[in-house]
Amino acid sequence: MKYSEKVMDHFLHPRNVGEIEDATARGTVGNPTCGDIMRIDLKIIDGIIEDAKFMTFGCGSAVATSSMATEMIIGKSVGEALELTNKAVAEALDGLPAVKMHCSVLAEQAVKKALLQYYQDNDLLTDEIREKFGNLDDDAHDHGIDEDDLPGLGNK
Amino acid sequence: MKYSEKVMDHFLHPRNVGEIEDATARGTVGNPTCGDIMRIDLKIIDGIIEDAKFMTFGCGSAVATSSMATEMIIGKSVGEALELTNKAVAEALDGLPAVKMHCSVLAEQAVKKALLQYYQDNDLLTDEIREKFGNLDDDAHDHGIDEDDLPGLGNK
Amino acid sequence: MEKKRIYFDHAATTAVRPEVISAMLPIFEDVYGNPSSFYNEGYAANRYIEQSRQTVAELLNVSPKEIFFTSCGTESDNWAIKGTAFSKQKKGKHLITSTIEHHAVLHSMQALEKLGYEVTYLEVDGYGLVDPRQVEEAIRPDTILVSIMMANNEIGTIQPVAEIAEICRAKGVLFHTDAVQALGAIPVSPHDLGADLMAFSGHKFYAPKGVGIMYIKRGVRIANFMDGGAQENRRRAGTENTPYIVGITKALELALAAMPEESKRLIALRDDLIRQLQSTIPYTKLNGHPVKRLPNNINLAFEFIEGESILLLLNELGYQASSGSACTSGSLDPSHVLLAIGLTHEIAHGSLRLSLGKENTKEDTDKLANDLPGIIERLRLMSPLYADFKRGKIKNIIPEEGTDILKGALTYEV
Amino acid sequence: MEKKRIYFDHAATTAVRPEVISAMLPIFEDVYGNPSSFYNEGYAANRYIEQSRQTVAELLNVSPKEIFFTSCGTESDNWAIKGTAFSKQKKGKHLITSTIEHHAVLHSMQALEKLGYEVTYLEVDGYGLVDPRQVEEAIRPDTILVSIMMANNEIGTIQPVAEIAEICRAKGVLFHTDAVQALGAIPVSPHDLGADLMAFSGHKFYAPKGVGIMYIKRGVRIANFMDGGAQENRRRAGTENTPYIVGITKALELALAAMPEESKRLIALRDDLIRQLQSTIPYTKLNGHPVKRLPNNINLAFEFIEGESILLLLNELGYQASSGSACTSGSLDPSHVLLAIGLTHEIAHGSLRLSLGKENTKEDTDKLANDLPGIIERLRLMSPLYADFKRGKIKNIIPEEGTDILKGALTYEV
Ligand SMILES: Cc1ncc(COP(=O)(O)O)c(C=O)c1O
Ligand SMILES: Cc1ncc(COP(=O)(O)O)c(C=O)c1O
Repeated sequence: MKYSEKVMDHFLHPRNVGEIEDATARGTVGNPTCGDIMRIDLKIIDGIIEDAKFMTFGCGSAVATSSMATEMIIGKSVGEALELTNKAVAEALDGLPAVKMHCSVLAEQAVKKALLQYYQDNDLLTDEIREKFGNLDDDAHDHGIDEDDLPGLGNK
Repeated sequence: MKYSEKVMDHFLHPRNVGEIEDATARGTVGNPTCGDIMRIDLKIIDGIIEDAKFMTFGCGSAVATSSMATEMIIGKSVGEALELTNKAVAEALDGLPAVKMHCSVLAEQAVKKALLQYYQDNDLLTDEIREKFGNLDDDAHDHGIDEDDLPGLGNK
Repeated sequence: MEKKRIYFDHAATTAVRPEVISAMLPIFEDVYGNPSSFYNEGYAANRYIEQSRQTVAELLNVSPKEIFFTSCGTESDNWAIKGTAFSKQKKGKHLITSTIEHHAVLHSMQALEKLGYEVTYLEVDGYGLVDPRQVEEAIRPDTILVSIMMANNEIGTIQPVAEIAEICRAKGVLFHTDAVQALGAIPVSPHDLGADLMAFSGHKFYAPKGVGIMYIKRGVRIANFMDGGAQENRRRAGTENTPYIVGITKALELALAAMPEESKRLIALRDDLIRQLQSTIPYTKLNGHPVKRLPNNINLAFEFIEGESILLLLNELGYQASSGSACTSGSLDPSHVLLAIGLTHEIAHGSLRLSLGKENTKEDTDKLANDLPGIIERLRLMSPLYADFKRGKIKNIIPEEGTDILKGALTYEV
Repeated sequence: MEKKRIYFDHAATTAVRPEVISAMLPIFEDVYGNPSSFYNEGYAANRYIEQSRQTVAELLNVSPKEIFFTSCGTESDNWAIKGTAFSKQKKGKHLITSTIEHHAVLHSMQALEKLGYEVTYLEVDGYGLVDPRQVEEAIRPDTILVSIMMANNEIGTIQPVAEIAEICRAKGVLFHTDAVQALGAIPVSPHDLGADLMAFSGHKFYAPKGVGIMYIKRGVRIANFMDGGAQENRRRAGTENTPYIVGITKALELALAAMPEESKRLIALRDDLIRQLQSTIPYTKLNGHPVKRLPNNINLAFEFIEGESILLLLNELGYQASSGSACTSGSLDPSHVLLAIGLTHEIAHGSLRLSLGKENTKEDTDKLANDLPGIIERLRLMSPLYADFKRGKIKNIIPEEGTDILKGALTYEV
């Protein structure tokens, strides 16, 4: 399995690694059992994401998607960030292998989870906005791919 | 499958091919259904095999064993010829592949069948001698080999 | 004894093309990584495999997802048959095939019979043709698979597989065709054909022995045959044989590019040689169909003599060929295919298969046309059957002028 | 980026030795005849195959009649298991294996379960060892096969197979052992071992991928797996892959000749590298047995990080290795072997296998010992688990000073 150059670039030189000491909001998703956990810290000032940092336990694309996701939301308004989709993250990375699409889902969800905290803390959650968060607590690991499309690794 | 040089020599240059016009005795064994028929003609004078000729429909070793068998009995007395064994024929040819041993059995039986005619025609069949002919009419095609030892030809 | 050797056994196997060896060599030397891995060497191997799959798919006009690399034609046949049997047993345990299939099919069927499956073996006509109507009649509610080969390896007869596939589709039964002899020789288009499963083998078209291809139509789900690792999209386990996969692909590319011209050339050579031999050698029968026939296949029965002897004498003169006489295999029965088209044992024993290939020329076939009559004559003069025939003690089965079909032939009484 | 690349993935596959390529090349070029035929070219092919069989038999100290060439280790395992199952079903339908077998064994067993067979999967201890007494207890009157691997491919643990074979013999049950990782690495003697069936694969000892060997003890009769032609003494069909048969034989000769010295050398390298890494990288566990271990196998779990990331960073520095993290395979589960020895999912995900081979030197392992701590540190500094651990929010599972066994380890609560 081979990653795009963009993925490798973001894996080897991840942008915005770390934690934000005085983060406005934090979103942690994933599960160590599944082999990936992503945590995204946001520094939000006046509804604008001034800074974002991530920490990731996971594979190459987990790191790359979290790195890309932080890049994509820094400087955006929370409303704009809420529109971030996993597809957009994957596309920004010039695509991901089918079996790795779930990583982009995780990245989207980590961002959303942090945003959810911000919306809740600031009492901004309208019904309309609540919908945009979808069901964050559902299995973030529904790989959502056609079994038929799975190349696989043999354990040898 | 490969034959010994002796087998190939007797196949390519068979000794004593043909029929004897005024044969004293003739033995035909085998079955076209099985893919081999051997016929051996003997010219016997005063109990001595003055001449022997064969005709064979069959594989390389069928030809070689009949050729060798005629060679081995020419000049011998009928009593001596009666002692001819398939093993002796095979050994004289430096061996046969396991799946081809039945050809040597056929050669022995063709000789015996001709001799049987001679003994019968000349009223020489004692009980002791009758035994030497064994059961000539039994399936001359009992290959008598361990299935385990059969290399085989795929039809491709 | 350094004569030029002439190879007429292409239906058995072919020599690996130099271009194929050249394509494989660098892979042996450099692309040794595990294709399923996380390092450059593994990616490289994987890329070679997926590019090969893509190329094969394009050549066969199918999707790469329908192409699986196997270890040989035999494996592909086993997979198609046993994989279907094991996955569809809830629907039923009845399979249909013909009496002239390759042993890879027939013995797979027999293995299933031992496990409680039931198999109908359809008979063929004198040319070796399966009648599609008989397929239709044989299909039952519990039938799970029909397996009829595309072209026969011994007599070259090409079956009406598209018609049979159509019937199977209408009845909702999976259709497998052993196309090992067809690929590279005649046009093969899985989608046009409408087959669900197809078996191919590399060494019939100048790839190495030990690599095959399996076509499985998208959506068709059969049990795996080679269980283990997740290779080949989880459907065929075993570490990938990258060099051979590259090799079979290269060989297929070259074979299909050459086919339009080459098949015309071979058909001309074939028909010319058949005509020459039938006109110079009396009591000779052409086995198989005169027209619905692989371009490279000649199969002749010469009355009164036995096949192995012909092969040995041919070998002495530098020819390589094969025969349907199988006395050597420990069984007394000659080829099941020759018996199935109605030959008696003794005639079947006297058969010779000449299968032509890319390096054969008119010079080769003319040389054989010149040499073979003497070989046949020599063996006939040694044959007690021929002596009895000459003496009028038995009747011939094949007419003196030759024939391409025999019906109700009698067996000699000796 | 033209660094020297260092290959540490020999347990996955090895590069074909130049001597093996040289032995195979002339066969590709010249020995193309059908080994089952009646002409010189075919005899030649057949002679190569039978000489290879003879050589392999001598090297393993068995009879040539006990040696069969197959298309890979996976095929040999499938044959042993399914062949036994299908031929012994009158006796029973119960098989015994362990939870740490290769998928070639496990998935064959699962395929049988779908067909109504019953399989007992024996658990292993923290080192990956099967307890022979548990084998004995698991055998029932309807047990037809016990299959326990000789050495594990992931953690290198060497099983007490002779003892297990002895128990099986006493109970009249066939014993198969997957010796794919063992052959060429540790002494393998089928007769001393008392196994009935053994599977081997060429590409683990510098032969090509796509050729294997099956040992079947004289007198042991199991159903064929690859049904078809009469090749391999009628027990394994498919046109013989002469070049690879010659290749695997040459490779085995060379591997066994080198083994006494080479295994000492590798054990020294292995233990030195393990010691170095465990002393420089905290929270590191050695997976597998410290002593009952393949000479070339190192398997380490690094807490708080994930395996694929380690591989990718290693690849950047020119190393090739593998991991027990299988998130990539579409399943969320890490290696079944690592879970079977009691690792939690998160620890198993952080494992790295380094498998050494003939071209590795002390320089290579020292270079890695120098590079790896930085890689692990870099990933830990990116890991939210490590951050939480540092902050005291979660406890470590592996002790700081490292360990080779873990029992009842807890899973983090995040
Ligand atoms: C223990 C074990 N068994 C079986 C196999 C399968 O061998 P192959 O890849 O030749 O099919 C392997 C290697 O992949 C292995 O390590
Ligand atoms: C029609 C047919 N099917 C199957 C096979 C088996 O192919 P392989 O030898 O590659 O296993 C052959 C050739 O041997 C064949 O001619």
